[in-house]
Amino acid sequence: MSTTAPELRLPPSRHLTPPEVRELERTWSDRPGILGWLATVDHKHIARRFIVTCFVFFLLGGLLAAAMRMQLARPENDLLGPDLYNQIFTMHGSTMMFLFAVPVMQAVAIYFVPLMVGARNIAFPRTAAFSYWILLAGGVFLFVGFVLNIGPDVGWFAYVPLSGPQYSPGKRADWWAQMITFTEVSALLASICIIATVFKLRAPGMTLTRIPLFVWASLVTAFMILFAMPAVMLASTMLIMDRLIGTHFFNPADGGDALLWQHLFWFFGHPEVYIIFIPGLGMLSSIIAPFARRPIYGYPAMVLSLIATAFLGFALWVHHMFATNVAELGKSFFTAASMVIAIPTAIQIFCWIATLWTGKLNFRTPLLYVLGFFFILILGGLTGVMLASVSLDTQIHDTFFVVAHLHYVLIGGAVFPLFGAFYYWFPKMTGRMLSERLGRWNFWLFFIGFNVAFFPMHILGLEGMPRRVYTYPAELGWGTLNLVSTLGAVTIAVSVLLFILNVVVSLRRGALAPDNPWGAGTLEWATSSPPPACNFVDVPIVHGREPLWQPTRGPEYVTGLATHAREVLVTSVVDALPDQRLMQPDSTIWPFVSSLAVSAMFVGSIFNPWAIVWGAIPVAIALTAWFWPGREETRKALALEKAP
Amino acid sequence: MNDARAAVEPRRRRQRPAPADGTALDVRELPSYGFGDHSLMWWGTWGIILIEGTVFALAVMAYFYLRTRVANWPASVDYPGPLWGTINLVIVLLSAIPNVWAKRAAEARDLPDVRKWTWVLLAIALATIAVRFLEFKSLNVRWDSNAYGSIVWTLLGLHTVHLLTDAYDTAVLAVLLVTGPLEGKRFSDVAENALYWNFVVAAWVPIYAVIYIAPRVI
Amino acid sequence: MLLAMLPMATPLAGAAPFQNALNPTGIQAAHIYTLWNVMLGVCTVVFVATMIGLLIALRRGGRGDETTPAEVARFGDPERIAHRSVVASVAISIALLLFLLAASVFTDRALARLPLQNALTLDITAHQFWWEVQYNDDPPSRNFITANELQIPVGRPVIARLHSDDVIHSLWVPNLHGKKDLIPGETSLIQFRADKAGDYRGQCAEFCGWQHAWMAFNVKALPPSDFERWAEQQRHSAPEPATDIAKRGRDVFESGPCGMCHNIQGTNAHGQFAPDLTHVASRPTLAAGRLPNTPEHMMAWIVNPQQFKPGANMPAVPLSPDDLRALVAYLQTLK
Amino acid sequence: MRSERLLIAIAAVALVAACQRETRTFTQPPAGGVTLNAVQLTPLHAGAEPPQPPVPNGYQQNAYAMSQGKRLFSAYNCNGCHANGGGGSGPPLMDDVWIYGSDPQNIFATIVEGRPNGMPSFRGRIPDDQIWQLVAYIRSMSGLAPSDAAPSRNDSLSTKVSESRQDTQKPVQGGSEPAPSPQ
Repeated sequence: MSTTAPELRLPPSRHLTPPEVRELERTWSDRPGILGWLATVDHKHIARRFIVTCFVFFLLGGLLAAAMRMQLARPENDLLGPDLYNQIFTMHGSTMMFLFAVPVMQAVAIYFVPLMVGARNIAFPRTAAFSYWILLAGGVFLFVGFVLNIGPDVGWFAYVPLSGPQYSPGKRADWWAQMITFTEVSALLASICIIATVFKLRAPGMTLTRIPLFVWASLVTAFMILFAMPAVMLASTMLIMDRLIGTHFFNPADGGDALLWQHLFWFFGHPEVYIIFIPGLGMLSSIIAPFARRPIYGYPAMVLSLIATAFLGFALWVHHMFATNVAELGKSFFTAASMVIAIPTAIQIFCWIATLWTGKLNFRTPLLYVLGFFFILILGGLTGVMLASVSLDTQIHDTFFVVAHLHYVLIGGAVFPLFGAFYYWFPKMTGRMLSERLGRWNFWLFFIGFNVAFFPMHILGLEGMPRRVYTYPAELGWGTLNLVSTLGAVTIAVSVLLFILNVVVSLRRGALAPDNPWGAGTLEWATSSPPPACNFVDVPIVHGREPLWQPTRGPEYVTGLATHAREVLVTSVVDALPDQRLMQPDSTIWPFVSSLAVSAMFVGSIFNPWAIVWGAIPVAIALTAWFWPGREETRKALALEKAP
Repeated sequence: MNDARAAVEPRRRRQRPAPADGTALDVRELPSYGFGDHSLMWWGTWGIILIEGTVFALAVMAYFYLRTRVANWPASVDYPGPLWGTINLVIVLLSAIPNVWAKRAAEARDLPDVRKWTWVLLAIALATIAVRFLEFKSLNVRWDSNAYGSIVWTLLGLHTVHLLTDAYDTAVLAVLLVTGPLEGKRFSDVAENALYWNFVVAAWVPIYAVIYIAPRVI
Repeated sequence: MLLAMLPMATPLAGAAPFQNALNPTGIQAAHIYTLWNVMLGVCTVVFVATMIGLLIALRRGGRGDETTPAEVARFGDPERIAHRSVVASVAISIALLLFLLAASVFTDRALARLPLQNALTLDITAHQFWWEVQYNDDPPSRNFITANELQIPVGRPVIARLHSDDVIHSLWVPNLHGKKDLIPGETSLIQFRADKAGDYRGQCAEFCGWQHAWMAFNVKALPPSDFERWAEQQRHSAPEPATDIAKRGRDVFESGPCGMCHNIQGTNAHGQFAPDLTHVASRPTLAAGRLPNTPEHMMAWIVNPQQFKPGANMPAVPLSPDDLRALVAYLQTLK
Repeated sequence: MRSERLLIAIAAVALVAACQRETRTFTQPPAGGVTLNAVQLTPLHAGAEPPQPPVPNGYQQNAYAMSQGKRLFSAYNCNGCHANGGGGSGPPLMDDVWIYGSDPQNIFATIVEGRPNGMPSFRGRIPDDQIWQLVAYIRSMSGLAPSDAAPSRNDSLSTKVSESRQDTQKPVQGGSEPAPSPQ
C-alpha cells in the first residue's frame, strides 16, 4: 500500500483535462529568456540557485582552509605572511558562517518546505527572490574585496578594539561589517517567507501535529533568526559608525566599552550555532524515517526538543567570554545553561537510535551520512560540555581545542546531514539518481579525512597551541600533529572533488529517478521528479503524519483553484482548514533590480555616510515599482475576487 | 469591475464542478483575500515587527549597559530638551485614533473613508518627521561627543527611519488608492499598514522614556 | 581511531613540557587538570556507550529497501521498550551532566581559594606585540620593570593586575593557570602559584593582530633566594660601560633612534613605547620569544626586525657595521 | 563591448586605489648602506633648484602608513608642541597655513632639519620610513589625504574630529615662525 500510494497523486491530474494541466503549467512557469531567468519567483529555481551559490562559497571557504593548513603544515613555514594569513582565516570563518552554513540551510528549506507542506509556491515569492539576490551580492562583494586586498583581517567575530577605528586602518573591517548587513537582510527576509509558508500555506489536513520534522526544524530556525540576527546587525552598525562617523560605542576613554561588542555579537553568535545545527537535525529525521522504513520514534519529544534547544540557545552567549572579567556568579549560570542544552539534543539522538533499533534499515549513502553524524556530533557535543565549564574553559578557550570542537559540531551537525540530505533529495530536484558507488567513496573519504584533520587539534590545543597563529616555533613539538591534520584536510579535499564529480556525471548520465525512489512518506515525494512548476497538479489533502504511507480517508485532493492564475490555497494556522484562494504575484524583475539598488547603497555607505541618503532614492523607486500592481494582473484578480 | 469579470468569465466556466465521488474538496467559493491572521501579509508584517522590535530592545539594553560604565549620566552634557520630544509623543499617540478609523474603513471596504484617513495619516507622519528634526537639535549632545551621545542618536535615528519608511509606505498607498488599479486585496494592505503604524507608535513610548526620562531619573 | 589517539594525549604531553596544559606545575593548573581528567573519563564512557548502543541498534534493526512496506502501525503503538530505554538514557545523561556541573563548580571554588598571604603583586601590561611587567614592592621605590619575562619564586602566590595598552590580549601560561584577557579600559586579576622550579612558556591567546603568533614570554620559577637575588639585580640601573666599544655603543643608543622608544635606566634614553632594555642581556629571548638572546640574533634583529616579526612596531635601524657592533657589545653588558 | 571596457577600467581604478590604500608595507631595511635621513642639508640653495629627494611610493595614500604616523606623532611627543595639530608653542597643523611648504619633501625636511625657534632636528633619531609615515599623517591632519585612507578617531578622549572627517584645507604659503621660546 505504501508503495502504491504515491502513484495516486501523479499527473495526469485527477480532475483537470490535459489542456487545463498544460495551462496550469504555463501559468506557473517563468517567462523565457534571460529576463525571465532574472525574474523568476518559483521557489524551486530560487532555492536551486541559492544552494549552488552557497556550495560555491563552501568551496571557496574550503580553498582558504587548505591554504591555512598548508601554512601550518610545518613550524615557522613562510608560505603565507601574517597579513595574508589573517585575511584568509577571517575570510574562511566569515564565508562558512555567513555565506554557506546559514543560507544553505535556508535554501534547502525554501526548496522543500513548500513541497513538504503541499503548497504550490512559497509565501512572498518575490521576497524570497530578493533574499537570494542580496546574498549573492554580499558574497560577491566580500570576495571582490578580498581580491582587491580589502579582505577583512580581524577574525570572523571581529573583536573591538582590534576591528575598531584605531587598530584597523583602511576599509577591511568596514568591508566585513557591511558583508554582515547583506547576509543578515537575506537571512531575515527568507525567515519571514518560511514562517508564513509553514503557518498559512499547508495543504488541507496538515495540522500542526502532522508537520514533517524538517519543516518544524526550519520553522524553529526561522524564529531563531528573527531574534538573533538583529543583535549582530546592531553591533556591526555600531562598529561602522565608530569607524566612519566617530561614535564612541566601543571607546572606553569616552564612555564606551569593548565588551559591549562581545555581548551583542555572542547574543547572536551562539544562537547562530543552533541556527546552523537545527535544520541539520530536521534533515536527519527526514532521512532516518524512510531508511528505517518506519516513522521517527517520539515525534512530540522531537518537536519539543527542537523548541527547547531554540530557547536555551539564547541563554549561553557568555560562555564565549569566560576568559574576560564578567562576574563569576553569572559565569556559573551560563555553565549550567550550556550543559542543560545538551539534554534536548541527547533526547533526539536517543529517539533516532530507538528508531533505527526498531526499523528495517536500508543502508544507502544518505543513511551513511546519518551514521557519520552520530560519531562526529556526539564527540563534538561532549567537548562542548567540557567547554561549558568555566575553569576548564580558561585552559582550552581560544586554542586549537576550540577549533576542533567547533568543526566537530558544525561539520558533524550541519555538513554531514546536509550531504546526506543532498544524496536523499537530489533525485527529487533533478530527476536523476546520484551514483551510489561514488557516494560511498565520497562519504568514507570525508569521514576519515575529517577525523584525521580535526581530532589532533584537540591535543594541540591542550598542548598550548592558540588558535589564529600564522606559525609556531619548532621546539614546541606541534609539528607532527599539524602535519597529520594537513593530510586529513587533503583527504577531505579529494572527497569533495569526488562529490562534484558525482554530481556532474549523474546530472548527465545518472539513472532516471522515479517520483519516490526511497519509498518515503512525505509530500515532496507525491509529485513528479523534478516537480512541475506548480509543484502539485492536484493540491493534496493530508490524512496523517506520513501521508504517502497512510491510508486516506475522505477527500484526497483540492479542486476549484484557477488554472490561468497563480492561485495558492491558504489554510488556517492550527488545523489547516481551507481559508482562502490567494492569487500570487506574477514573475517580476523588480526584486533583482531592488537588490542592485540596495547593494549600491550599502557599498556606497562604506565610503561616505551620505550614500545612505542618496542611495535610498533608487531603492525607494525600485521597491515602489515592485509593489505597484499591474493592470492585467489586477483584472485577473478582480475576475477571481471573492470578498471575505 | 464587471466588464473585467466578464472578460475572464468563459475561462472560469471551463472548470467543471468537482467530481461527486467525494475524493475532491472544492475550494472555488473561498474568499480571495482576508484581514488579520487570515491575511498572509499580516504575518509578514508581524515578522518585520518582531525583527525591528528586537533591534529596539537591544538598543535600549545597550543604552543601560553603557550607562553602567560611567559615573554620571549624561556624561558632561545637558539633559535633552523635552519640549519637541513630548510634542511628538502627543502627536504620535493621537495618530492612533485616525489609524484605527482607517483600519475600520478598510475592513468595511469603504473606499472614500479609506482614502480620507490614509491621507490624514500621511499628513500626521510628515508632521512627526518635521518635529523629529527639531528633536535632534534639542538633544544637547552630538553623536561623536561621547558614548551617551552615540546611543541617544542611534535610538532616535532608528525610530526616525521607521517614521520615514512608514510615511513613504503610506504615501505610495494613498496615491494608489486614488489612481488605482484597485482590488479587494488593497483594503487588507491598508489594514496592515495601520498595524505597522501602531507598532511605530508603540515603539516610540519606551524610546521616548529612555531618551528623555531615563537620564533624569538614573 | 578516536580511541587510538586519545592515549596519545599523555605521551605527547611529554614532548613540550614548557607550554602544556596537561603538565601542570602550579596548583591552579593542577586543579584544572584534575577536572579535565574527570571530564575526559566521563565523556569517553558516554561516547563509547552511545556508539555501542548505535552499533547494537544497527545489528538488531532488520534489513529492508525502498520497497519494504513502512510500519505505519507504529503510530498507534506506544512502543514501551523503546520508551523505557530512551527515558532511562536521558535520565542517565542528566545525572552525569549534574555530576560534571558539580565538579566544574567545585573546581571554580578551589581556584578562588588560593591562599594569598605575602603574595607577589605584579602589573602586567600587554602591547602589540610584547609584554611589560612591573614588580610592585614596598616602598614603591623598590618597584622595577621588565619585559617579556616573568621570574617568580616557587611556592609563593602571585597576584597579577592585567592591563592592555591597545587591543584585547590574553595572558596564558598553561602549565601554571588558565588564561585571562587583558582588556583596554579595564583591569582584570589573575592569581596563580608555581610549585615546581623550571622554565615555562606563556603566549598571547586572544587574536591581537599580525604578530599574535609571536607574542610569547618566558616564566622562570626559581627558589625564593635566587628570586630575591634576581630581583635585587633588576633594581639596579645599567652599569657604566667599561670598554671603549661599549661606550661607543651607548653613545649610538642615546644619539640614535633607539632612545626614541626604548628606556635604559641610568642613561638619557627614556623612550616609553618599547620594552625596557635596562637588563636586556639577562633575558633568555629577544622580541617576545621570537629569537634566542645571542649577539648574532640581536644584530640581525636590529638590522631587519620585520624579517622576523612582520608588522611589529620596531623599525629597521640602519647603522654602520662598526656602530652596530658597538651597540650590540654595549647591550650585551646590560646583565 | 564598450560597457565591458568601462567595467574593466572601473575595476582597474578600484584595484589601484584599493592597493594604495590597503597594503601594509612593513618597513624594509634601506637598500645598501646607511641612509638615515639623507636629504638636502638646507632648504636654501644657490642657482637652479637642486634635485629633491624622491618621495617613496605607497605612503601618501596608504591607510597603514598614516595610522603608523599617527601613532608615532604621539610616541615622539609631537603633541608636546603641536597639541593634536591644534598648535601650542608650535604652529597648528590642522589649518591651511604652511610656513615651510606642504609638499611631502618640505615636511620631511622640516622634521629632519628642524626649524628656527623651537622645531628640533630629528636627523639621525628617526628612520626615513617612519618620517615618511609621519609626513603622510601630518598631511592628513589638514585633509590633504584621501578620506577613505586617513585615520579615524582614536580610542581616547575625543579632542577633535578625526583626520578622515577633516575637510581639505587648501594649502597656502604663509604664517610666521612662533616667537623664540624663552629659554
